[in-house]
Amino acid sequence: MDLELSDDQFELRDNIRSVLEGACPPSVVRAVYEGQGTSAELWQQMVELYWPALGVAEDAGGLGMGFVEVGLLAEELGRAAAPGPLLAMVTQYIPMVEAAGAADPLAAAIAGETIGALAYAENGRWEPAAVAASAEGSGDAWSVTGTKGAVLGGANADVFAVVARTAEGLGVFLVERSDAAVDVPALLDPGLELADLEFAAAPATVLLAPGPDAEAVIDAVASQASVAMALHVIGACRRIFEVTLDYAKVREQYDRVIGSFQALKHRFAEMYLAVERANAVGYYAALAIAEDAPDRAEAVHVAKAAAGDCQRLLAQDGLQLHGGIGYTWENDLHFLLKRAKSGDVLCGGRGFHRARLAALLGLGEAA
Amino acid sequence: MDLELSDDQFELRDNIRSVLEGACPPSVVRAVYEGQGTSAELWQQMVELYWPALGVAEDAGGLGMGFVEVGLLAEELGRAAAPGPLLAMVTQYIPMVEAAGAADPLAAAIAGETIGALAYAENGRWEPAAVAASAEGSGDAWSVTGTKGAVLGGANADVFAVVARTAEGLGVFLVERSDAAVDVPALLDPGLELADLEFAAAPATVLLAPGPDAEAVIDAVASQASVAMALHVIGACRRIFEVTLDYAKVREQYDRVIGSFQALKHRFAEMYLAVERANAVGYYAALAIAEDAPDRAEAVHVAKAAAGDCQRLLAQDGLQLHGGIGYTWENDLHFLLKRAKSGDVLCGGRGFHRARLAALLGLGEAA
Amino acid sequence: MKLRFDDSVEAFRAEFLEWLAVNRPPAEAIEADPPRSSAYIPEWAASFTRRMFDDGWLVPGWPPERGGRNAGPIETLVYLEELNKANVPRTTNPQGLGIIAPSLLDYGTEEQIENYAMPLLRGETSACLGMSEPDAGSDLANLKTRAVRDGDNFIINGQKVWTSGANFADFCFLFCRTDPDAPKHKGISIVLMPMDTPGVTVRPLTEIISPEYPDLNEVFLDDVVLPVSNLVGELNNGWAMANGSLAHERSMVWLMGVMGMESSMNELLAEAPALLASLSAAEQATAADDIAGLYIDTVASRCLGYRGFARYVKTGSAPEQALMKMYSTEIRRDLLQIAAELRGPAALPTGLSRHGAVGSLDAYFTTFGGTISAGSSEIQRNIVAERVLGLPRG
Amino acid sequence: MKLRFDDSVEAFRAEFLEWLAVNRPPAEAIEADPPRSSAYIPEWAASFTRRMFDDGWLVPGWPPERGGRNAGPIETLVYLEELNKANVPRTTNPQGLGIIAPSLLDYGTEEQIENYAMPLLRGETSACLGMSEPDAGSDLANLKTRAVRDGDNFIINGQKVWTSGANFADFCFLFCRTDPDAPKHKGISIVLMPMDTPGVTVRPLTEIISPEYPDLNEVFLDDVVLPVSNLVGELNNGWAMANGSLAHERSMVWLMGVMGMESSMNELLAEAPALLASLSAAEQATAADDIAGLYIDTVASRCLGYRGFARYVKTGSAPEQALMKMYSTEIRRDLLQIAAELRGPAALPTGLSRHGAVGSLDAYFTTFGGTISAGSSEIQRNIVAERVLGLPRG
Repeated sequence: MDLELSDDQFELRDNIRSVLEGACPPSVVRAVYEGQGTSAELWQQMVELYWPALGVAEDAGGLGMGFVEVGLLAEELGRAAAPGPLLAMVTQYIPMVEAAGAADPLAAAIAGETIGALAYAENGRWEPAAVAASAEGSGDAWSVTGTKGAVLGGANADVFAVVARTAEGLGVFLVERSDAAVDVPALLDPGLELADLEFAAAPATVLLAPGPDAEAVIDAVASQASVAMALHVIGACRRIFEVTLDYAKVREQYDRVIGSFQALKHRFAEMYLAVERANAVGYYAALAIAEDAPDRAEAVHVAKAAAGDCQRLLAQDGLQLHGGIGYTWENDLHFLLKRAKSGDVLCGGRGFHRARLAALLGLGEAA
Repeated sequence: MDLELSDDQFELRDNIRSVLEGACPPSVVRAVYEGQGTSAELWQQMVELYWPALGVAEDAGGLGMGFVEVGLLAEELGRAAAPGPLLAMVTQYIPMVEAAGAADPLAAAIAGETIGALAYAENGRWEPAAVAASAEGSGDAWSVTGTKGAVLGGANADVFAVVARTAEGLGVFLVERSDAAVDVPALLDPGLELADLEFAAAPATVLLAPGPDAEAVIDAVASQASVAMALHVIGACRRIFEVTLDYAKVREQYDRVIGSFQALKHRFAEMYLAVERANAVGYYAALAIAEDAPDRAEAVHVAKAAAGDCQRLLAQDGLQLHGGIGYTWENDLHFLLKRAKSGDVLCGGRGFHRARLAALLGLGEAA
Repeated sequence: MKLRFDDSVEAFRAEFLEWLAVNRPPAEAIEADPPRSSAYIPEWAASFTRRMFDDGWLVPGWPPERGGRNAGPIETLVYLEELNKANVPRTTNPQGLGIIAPSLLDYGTEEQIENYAMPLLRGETSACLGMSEPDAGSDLANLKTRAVRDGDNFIINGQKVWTSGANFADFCFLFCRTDPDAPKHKGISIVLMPMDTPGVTVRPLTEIISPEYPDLNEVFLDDVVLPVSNLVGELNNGWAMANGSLAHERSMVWLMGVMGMESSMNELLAEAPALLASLSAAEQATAADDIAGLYIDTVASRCLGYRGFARYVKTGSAPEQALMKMYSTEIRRDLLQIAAELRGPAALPTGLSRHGAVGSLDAYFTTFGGTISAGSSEIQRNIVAERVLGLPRG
Repeated sequence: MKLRFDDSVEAFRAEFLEWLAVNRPPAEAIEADPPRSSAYIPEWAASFTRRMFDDGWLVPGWPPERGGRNAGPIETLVYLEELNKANVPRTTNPQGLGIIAPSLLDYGTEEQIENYAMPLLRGETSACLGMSEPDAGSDLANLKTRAVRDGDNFIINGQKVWTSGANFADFCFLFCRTDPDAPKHKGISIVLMPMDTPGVTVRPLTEIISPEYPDLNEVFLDDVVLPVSNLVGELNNGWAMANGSLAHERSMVWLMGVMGMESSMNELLAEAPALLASLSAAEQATAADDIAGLYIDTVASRCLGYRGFARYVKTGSAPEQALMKMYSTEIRRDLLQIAAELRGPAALPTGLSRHGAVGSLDAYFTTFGGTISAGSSEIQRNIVAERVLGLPRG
């Protein structure tokens, strides 16, 4: 068992990081926050780098990397607090389309011709039981009715992969944006491009035919998305940690750098632990998915719950130890704070995943 | 609203403390721990001071003090980690006997002629629903069957006031020690004198006739006992705080007193807060009982739960900051640590009272 | 210990409630133009302040000749409680009413009182407090803004930061160094500075939430000329006055923290059933447990505050301000963290209001104003450890 | 990253398991005379140590001429894992096997190896480590025990404390000051001291739990005479050797913490259904949530450990020992706190066994041996902050 990244994986990570440092510095994030720019150019650059296809099988036109590598991309996007659809595409929509074996939508997504979003959660719940949206029809003629909330990347999506209930069980249906009512609220972190959707007998095509097989795929994709979101949150948290540590090494109070105060040192040790802890279980979950380990289900919940612990501490102490300067709009810290806290409530929050974990451990209600 | 002790109350507290410093120094506690002595002499001294009668109405032969004053006694007994039956008598058995209006048992208890203990909890649960022990009979001829666990003061009790179930509801019955099977396990804190009891159709007399009125009395006495136990725990915790603070002011490491290290200073601030927090809500609950405030039920659970938080932190950091010396048998610290942690699991633990509080706040299952 | 107040206190409460019922600003007026900056005076606030002052209710603890009614501390507590319960802000310029006006009455000249303090008390003007500086942070002794005597004037140069309300205030209660050679604590003076004085530049620092409503500011002072008659109290006595100024109403500061927590808790309890409804049974139970924990903190902060207040009434000293500051701001932060997690993705929209509903992440972030400003939690812990517990410095 | 070990590692595992199945001490023998002091050697342990050594399984990572089989770090990891899974203690004298014997092989004379190290490796003797002193605590530089040269002897005076196993050990690996004038870190030497040397007095320090099984001791040294030939390595080179000694097997220390936590977690999970059964539904859910949190920590400590170990294998340095020490000991303490609360009054009886069942308060208290000794959690946090994160001292 080797839980350290391989040399290739380190190289990939460094490569992604260096691209994002160039293409997505805080000024790009700020432009999106202040309505002075969009994520479109960044998205175009990523498409050119084939990042949407990172985890797609080679014979389907992708780069054929494993889920650990997808996790690295998700983490680095969090580190940059990157705006735009890539996170949603690479960790939610594309895996669903690929799992469905839908060659044309997959090719269009990889090529950046179509931006898609996975519409799963309702009422804030990232679970099959919460799906009340329904689909009716047969063959190529379906219609979807219902609502979906906080759809990642939904604001700029052209098409939605909608998880909906039928008499045969859950299935996934493609609905064009023009057939949905799309509400884009003003967001704490506009870069996430969340949307609330309403479908009133919206025309739809089948992506994943309803039934037990579809439910297994939905579960697998949702699990991957949860782990990717965990790593995304952790990426933001690690960057919070780094900038706060750097700040503590130069900011003086009472004629000393504040990082020399022992009480703060011990808090940095705690923050470091929280980041390393979440990181270690986050990549363990990614590996467990990649290698289909027997404790894969537990590992998914452990990862997202630990990311929740991590963002609690890092958002809190990162902001607190910056003092007033971290509280200002003009400092870049808040992009990371908001990304970390927003990511926690997406794909099921800390409490949701802990409860699921407890159930898997035989300690309570069935999942 | 005045949440500070009155001058009379401060005087009473100082008086109790000074008596206990003389009559119950750590050497007396140690003798009980090491089997070199008993609590009998201390108990006798307390009887002579009329402490068992502190909270009993004057016309029933008591000192007629209020429940806040009973709380002060409970706290000081915790501070001294005092061994013996007084805590059980003054906060459990005597209030039950007095509430029942049983003049003779009350007089015998006050006079120290009879040591009694309240046998309520079963299976670790301090609640009516857990009472499976049953009573059968009528008039003066009853018999009790069942088991009671961790009965405070039960080890040296002459008589047990047993809460038992009848067809009419719960009632309280007196059973002589000789009619019960009394098991006294080796205890972490032998001074608590806990016993496990078994009754096999044990002859009994009625103390509180079964029915709704009895259940209200049982609830009221159990609430008082919980608050008294909270204050008892807090007393032990405050003493842990004081001796740890004193130690930090003299113990040197790396050529500095350890109390000058900022990380420890901040932890002392946390410990201080935990003690003051628990103390403030503990006495608020005592006052709410004494004056029958509308939020009395919530206040009881708040108090015991906050005492639980307090002992968690104080036992942990009190021991940790003492380092190795606190880990030795010959240091007196462990009497306090063990009293604080033992008291938490008696009269309902931290989790029990938080769940009850949540229910009272309308957040879950009915209590 | 007792739960109830004396009859005389209850009579005072009744009198105030009667007055308040007649004179309170309409809730719709408050909602239409809510308090935002620390020195912005909406119309309803100006007229309410004036009515309060005229009827002796703005500063009830002061003597009648200063506009009060000699209310004791317990009466003042009851007065503040009732304003909070009624959801009526006592002032929209807390520094002006709470610190600057009383300091001027204590240390100012008759003319300063007439021209600066009285307009504040009549709701006609607002003021800001010029203390923090970029390199001094929480450390007033490191103050660098210089005031140099030049004939009958001071020439002032320097920079202030985190100045609440400077973007709306009419004048600033400005701390500056008047003797650079004196030891750090000495040589600081206070000068009254109209904000429209040439050389004063205010740059709002937008906050991480609601950038459209800035309250904190940088204030740049570039050869600002002020007459020596604007000096408050004695030259080089600013440190002592600062402690005096900050001590004004210090015995009641805890109440703001306690009331803020209680409001948030009540809001959370009111919303909890709806929020819990979408959760699984197990999640409901753990959320209920979290809320119960916060309820304990709410009760505890209230009890600690009232107990400390009783000590203050009895002995004149309330040593627990540092503990209360740190505790009440941190539990409010914790409450809003848990509430936001409970709300899930619905916590993510922004801009609903300046502080957001309980459970929005907006509201969570604004709580750091409490834990960072006015002496961060870290500084409060130092104070508790050193001044209350007697642990050695260093 | 990969989940599975190479085939060669699995072959090594299989070979060891086969050997272990034949040679393991009977569980009944262990139960009848369990490991208690750090230097008490029950009969089953002596013979098992001897069999392990003779067959090359006691120190598999050492070269064959020293009794090993040149196992690599990954193989050694697997070996330790399997011993733990089989519930077989590798040694009942961990300081002797883990620190003292390898130090002697590194620094000792042939005679010292023959007379001191080899008997340890054959399970014939046990040894203790004489480092801590009353005023030095965790601070070896403050060591005060003096060894004065007198002809061919050292005359030693001083006091040691927290000496694990001194009450059963045959000899002590004694740190003493041989040059009082040198800077604090210099002038320290190591001497081999048979515990029956005249002038050595051992006073067991009973612990707060199970006073009948003391492990920690005070060791008083009163004009103890030892031949100069008992000096280990060079004179005044003790500090460097200490770092060498303590570094032995440092790359595997984390595994003990992780395995301890996993054992406790498994025990708790096995008992949880019964413990939860008596609780209300809401209490069950919050207890389950607590346990889930501890499970996360269990997994995390394992992942962190294995990740750090992979780094060590790759780069030879494992910087996260301080983090792992602090983390694994504290989560184990937290687990036993929560387990005890879950058990309720049933946590109160004492003396069931040396460490008690998971959920006894006995077991909770013994966890502080982990958070206090071998560098307290506070010291580990300093190390993480300064050495790993590069924050300045002071």
